[in-house]
Amino acid sequence: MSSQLLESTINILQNEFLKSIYETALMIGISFSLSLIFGLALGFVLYLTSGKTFFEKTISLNKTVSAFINIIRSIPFIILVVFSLPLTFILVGTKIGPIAASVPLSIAAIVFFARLVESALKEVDAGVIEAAIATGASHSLIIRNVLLVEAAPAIVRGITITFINLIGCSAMAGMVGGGGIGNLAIQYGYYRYETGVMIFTIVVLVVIVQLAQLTGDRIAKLLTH
Amino acid sequence: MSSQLLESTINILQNEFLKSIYETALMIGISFSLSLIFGLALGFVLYLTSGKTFFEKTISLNKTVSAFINIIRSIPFIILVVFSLPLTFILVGTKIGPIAASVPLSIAAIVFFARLVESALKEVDAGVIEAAIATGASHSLIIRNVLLVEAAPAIVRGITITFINLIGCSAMAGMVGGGGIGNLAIQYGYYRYETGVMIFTIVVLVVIVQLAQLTGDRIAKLLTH
Amino acid sequence: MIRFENLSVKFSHTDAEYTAVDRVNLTINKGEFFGIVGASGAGKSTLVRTVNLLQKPTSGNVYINGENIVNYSGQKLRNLRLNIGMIFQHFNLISNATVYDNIAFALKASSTPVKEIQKRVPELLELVGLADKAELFPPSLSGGQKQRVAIARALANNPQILLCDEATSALDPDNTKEVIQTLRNIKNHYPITILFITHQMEVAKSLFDRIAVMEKGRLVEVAPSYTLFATPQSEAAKALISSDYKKAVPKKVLEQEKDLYMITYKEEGAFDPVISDVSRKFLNTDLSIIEGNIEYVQDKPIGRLLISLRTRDEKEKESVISYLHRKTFISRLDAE
Amino acid sequence: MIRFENLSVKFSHTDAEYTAVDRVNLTINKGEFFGIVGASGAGKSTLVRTVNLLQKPTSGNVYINGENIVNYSGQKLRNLRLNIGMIFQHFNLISNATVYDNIAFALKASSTPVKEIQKRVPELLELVGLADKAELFPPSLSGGQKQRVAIARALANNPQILLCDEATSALDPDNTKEVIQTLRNIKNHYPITILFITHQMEVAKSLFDRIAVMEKGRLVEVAPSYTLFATPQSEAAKALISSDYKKAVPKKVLEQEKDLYMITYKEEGAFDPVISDVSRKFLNTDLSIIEGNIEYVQDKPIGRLLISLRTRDEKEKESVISYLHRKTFISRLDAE
Amino acid sequence: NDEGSKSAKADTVPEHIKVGVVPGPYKDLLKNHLTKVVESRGHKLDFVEFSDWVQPDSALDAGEIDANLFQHSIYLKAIVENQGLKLDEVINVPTLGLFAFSEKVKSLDELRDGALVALPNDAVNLSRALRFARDAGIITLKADKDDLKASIADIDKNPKHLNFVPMEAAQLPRSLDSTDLALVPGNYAYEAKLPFDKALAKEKVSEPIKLVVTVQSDRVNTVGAFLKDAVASREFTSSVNADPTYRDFAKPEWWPAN
Ligand SMILES: Nc1ncnc2c1ncn2[C@@H]1O[C@H](COP(=O)(O)OP(=O)(O)OP(=O)(O)O)[C@@H](O)[C@H]1O
Ligand SMILES: Nc1ncnc2c1ncn2[C@@H]1O[C@H](COP(=O)(O)OP(=O)(O)OP(=O)(O)O)[C@@H](O)[C@H]1O
Ligand SMILES: [Mg+2]
Ligand SMILES: [Mg+2]
Repeated sequence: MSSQLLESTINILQNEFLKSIYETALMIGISFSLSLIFGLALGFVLYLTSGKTFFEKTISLNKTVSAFINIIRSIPFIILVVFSLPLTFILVGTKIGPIAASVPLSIAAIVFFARLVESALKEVDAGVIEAAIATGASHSLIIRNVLLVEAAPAIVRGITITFINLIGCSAMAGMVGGGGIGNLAIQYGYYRYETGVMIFTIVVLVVIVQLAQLTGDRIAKLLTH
Repeated sequence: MSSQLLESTINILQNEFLKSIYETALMIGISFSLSLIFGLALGFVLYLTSGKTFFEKTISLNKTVSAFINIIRSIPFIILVVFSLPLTFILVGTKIGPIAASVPLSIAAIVFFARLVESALKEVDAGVIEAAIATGASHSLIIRNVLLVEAAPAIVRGITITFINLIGCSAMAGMVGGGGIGNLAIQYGYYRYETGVMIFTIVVLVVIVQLAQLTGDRIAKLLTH
Repeated sequence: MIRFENLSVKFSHTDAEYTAVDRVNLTINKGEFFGIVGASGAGKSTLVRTVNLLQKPTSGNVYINGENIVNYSGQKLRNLRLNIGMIFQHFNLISNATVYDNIAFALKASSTPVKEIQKRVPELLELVGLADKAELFPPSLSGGQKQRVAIARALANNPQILLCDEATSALDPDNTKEVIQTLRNIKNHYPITILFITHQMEVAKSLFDRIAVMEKGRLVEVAPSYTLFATPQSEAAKALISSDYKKAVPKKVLEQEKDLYMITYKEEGAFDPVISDVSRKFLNTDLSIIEGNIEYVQDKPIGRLLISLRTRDEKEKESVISYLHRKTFISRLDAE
Repeated sequence: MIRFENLSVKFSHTDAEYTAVDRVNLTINKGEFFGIVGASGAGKSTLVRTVNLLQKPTSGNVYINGENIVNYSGQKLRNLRLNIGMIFQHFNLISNATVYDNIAFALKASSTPVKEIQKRVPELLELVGLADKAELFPPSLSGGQKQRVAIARALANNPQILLCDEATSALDPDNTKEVIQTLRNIKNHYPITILFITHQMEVAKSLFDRIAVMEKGRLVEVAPSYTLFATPQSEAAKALISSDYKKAVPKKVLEQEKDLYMITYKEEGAFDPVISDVSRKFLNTDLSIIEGNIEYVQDKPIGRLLISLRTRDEKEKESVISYLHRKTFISRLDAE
Repeated sequence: NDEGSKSAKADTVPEHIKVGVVPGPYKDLLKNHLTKVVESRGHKLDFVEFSDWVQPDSALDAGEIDANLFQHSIYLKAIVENQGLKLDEVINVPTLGLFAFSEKVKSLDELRDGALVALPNDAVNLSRALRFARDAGIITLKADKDDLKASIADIDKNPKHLNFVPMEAAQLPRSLDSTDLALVPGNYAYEAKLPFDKALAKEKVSEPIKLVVTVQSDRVNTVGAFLKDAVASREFTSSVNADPTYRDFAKPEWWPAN
């Protein structure tokens, strides 16, 4: 890279990088936390209502929730952004900026993670659940002390996958002025041929993703016995 | 919807819809098949090289593959499209159109599915694997007759998730002139306020996704005993 | 206390239907130690699982304390289950929770205060001899240790009913005895009702008040343990109970001894010195015990001896046999 | 054939280290039926798992046919394992494969031609009495049925060595006998070496040539079965073998009878009509058998009787006892 | 092989002319008004749609399409320079400028201190929007280094401390309730049916920022000449003039008055 290009790269990064990091942190922070909470909850709803083990006569609820999730997952993210604008406005009072971008990101991440949670729960040994049910434990206790515990490693792997997916999706937050590192890479790297900026931001993304993966793997391993 | 709008919708759909369906089928067909084959293979590589159960001294291979996957997953899809252009040209002789779009789609889907496969394999009961190893079976037999069989329901759920993700990603194929239904929704629905077209295409997407989900769920259930 | 009324459980496969439990009628009394035995696949586990409705019956009813429970659900079912401990054939421990937490789980299920859980879990661990394994996870436990955790979990809430599905199959005789002793002690404290499936006849003998024998889903015999072991009626019971002496006694011995008789003591005569008496009364006939077993079931002796009559006077033999007839059940063993 | 040399296996937890197998030295001969018994958690499973290297030893060596296998890997290890069948304590069946496929798997492992697999699997199913369950999946099987599938799988390749970890724990006595008979038949056909962990002393008696007793990771006793059952040396062996007569015989009886003696027949005198003889020689003393067991281990009788000496002449008693001393091992039972 | 096919094509005007477009008014312009002209001359227009601003040029350079219409002169020059592509414009067409819309204020003077101003985030429109803002007198830019590359960082004076938020251009009309002012590229305003007469300011569309029909440099005389001729034809211009859709489009200098 010539020294002029290098200078331009450094210049852009000085102006934009910290802000981008902050924006990404904000967007991911919000949507990741929300997806953990609601995705987990929705995943449990899908699982608990799917058979006769926990609730009877909830197949229709299950089908409704599942269809709802599928509808959201069917919508291309860019259109999801538009569809969620009214909701975004109601929730955060604005349709632009990283916080506004967090709304569609959260929605997409929630339904995505919900499916991974559902899948993880379905892998829990039926005998163990049966034994828990036989103690007369309440559903909530079984959820907390059996399902969550047994599915924990798979759920953690799902969290890692969701996080990494979110990092990818958040690159599209630029649409609504959300900014962020992914957007930096696209705007400067892709549209403006600032290869230096692009490489730098991608390296940053790779580091973040790699760290997330390592942390996720380690936690999953710790939780497996 | 006024009759004029309806007419415009019908008009656009008549011109574009079949072509879009064909493009989507082409893109998804290619990238979905490739992701199944290579994602499965890569997922197995990740799993088999991760511990001491199958291969010893492969931790470094594991780390390399894992890092490679993470790098790809770190790159925003839009940039991945650009990065993969040279490869696309080598592979399919063109940088535009649905077949060209299939290259980055395949890459993204392969690494995504690989992680889901890895996660599914990690849930297989250690005792069952041990029993298979104790018979002196070759790795390939254990892979085909034990790991694949035991992880099958989780892998099928992963396939469903990958397919649905691909449908979502394929909406971005418009970037390289790939077209497709998702792009139709974006171009007409998003950029051109053709609400009728948007709703119609989204309904089509929802139907496809819902069918995929139902099929996936049914197969997963059939494979679970 | 527990009453099965015309209970059937059927499983359907593709098109075929399999009847695992077939019109069972049975009443188990409060405070009874009730055993269920039967060949592998006879339907024992399936029957027992209907008591806490882990298995919904296809038809028939299950009454507990007079109430038909087959349609219980929700909180009502949970309350029922809180009073029923169950030890599973496959342990079914939470593999990602410690031994401690596995046991604590049952206590949490019954909303036991935390303080009390902290007191009770160590007690239970002590009871099953796993005090030093509290912090281990199930995959690091040996088979028997897992089973003992399952036992501790089932006992945690002082259940009124305890369902044991081969609860001691993975335990060595010493540990088995301890568990049985523990169950006996519990029974002495309060009238727990125990339904116990086992293949270990030792366990059956020393534990049960009554025993049901199952075969192909049917209840073929129900009797007090003593009666069952002393005089099994059904083929299934005989197959389970009589250790097959013809196989146990070496061929050589069987061929060598010409006059082999199987004698079974009658309850009243069990303590009489039968062999001493015979030996003195009939001086030309020696009685040698070839094989046998005398033990106590429900505090009453059951004896079964294979004896060889070595006589130097064929006529006397008749008298010996008729003498023995008065004191015992006796039958000639065909050398075959 | 199989030789453990100073073999230790340690597990580490957080910071603590647990020695599951502690410097074991043991040689098992070709064609031997070798039993391993011991309390729950003694290290039996861990020891046996080193034979096919499912468990890598921490130190020490395992020789099979003279070759140290602890560093085997790759194809060499796989070839070794093809010749070793193993029945797991927890069955470990492929839950999403049919019974048929579970067994076929082992045959595929040894590259058996498809035609032969199609012939052999039904044979094996027949052998374990599951011909009608071929198309079922393991979760639909009863406990004992699962175990029988595991047995069939382990036998599929006619292994030279068979490792059985409580291979009959889930089986009823009848089925257990059949399995044992099957193993015996196999042994008659070719010199299979069997390492068998069990808690069922019945099984131990009828199956093993020699038995090793483990306690806390150590090998505390190794002896031919007969010797071990007749004269157990270690505390661990005694605890496992002697059924606890003090508990088995009701208190009432123990209190009633003043002079209780335990006699154990010596092998040589086993077929003598001891009780007949005594009764005739000493007319003032009646011998009544209170409890006991006479059975055959390795085709040799082992007898243990608890007798009550009811004497009308205190002096004669001395003589009776000394007479019995010559014919048997005798010891007075303290009423305590 | 690549070279070969190029030169083969260079000689003739293909029967099917593949034109790269981005869906919107300019595609419609060609489709609704040029198609007839081209067909009357024995050829056909095939549209290849792109959804971004980079691929159409690289596809054209690679000879995968025969022409494109989506960019203005300045952008094309920059691309040619940056990427070393061999492309040339042949003629420009009626083009929409940027418009300043607001739901909060009636004129630019009313903008409060620190007001939120949304701009398109793609490089082309962003720099244009900044120049538009400069020309409207709400900011000044640093000594113009590169017209196409002006970015937020190049703002020199910003007396009202306006807070500039770049975002997806299509999103601008949809987010008017969240901004004080939006500088909306005309085609997006057009699609959103924003009333042009309510705009607070209107970009003066100078000649270099009118969209140009672009072809490969070595085909300027074949395909290029053919398309230039078709666009410049009376049939085309009068057909466009008759369509009210194009009333608010800035016509090129060569455009006939009626
Ligand atoms: N992976 C492990 N980590 C830690 N401790 C272990 C592990 N595996 C086994 N142990 C411990 O080693 C000891 C021996 O276990 P092992 O399974 O060999 O016992 P066993 O003799 O087979 O007992 P059982 O008859 O109950 O099956 C046990 O105390 C067990 O807790
Ligand atoms: N879910 C099921 N689907 C089909 N058949 C089943 C199912 N569960 C049990 N069975 C069949 O029902 C029969 C009885 O099973 P059950 O588990 O009650 O036997 P069991 O008496 O407990 O045997 P064991 O002593 O071997 O555990 C078996 O033949 C089994 O194959
Ligand atoms: Mg059972
Ligand atoms: Mg064990």
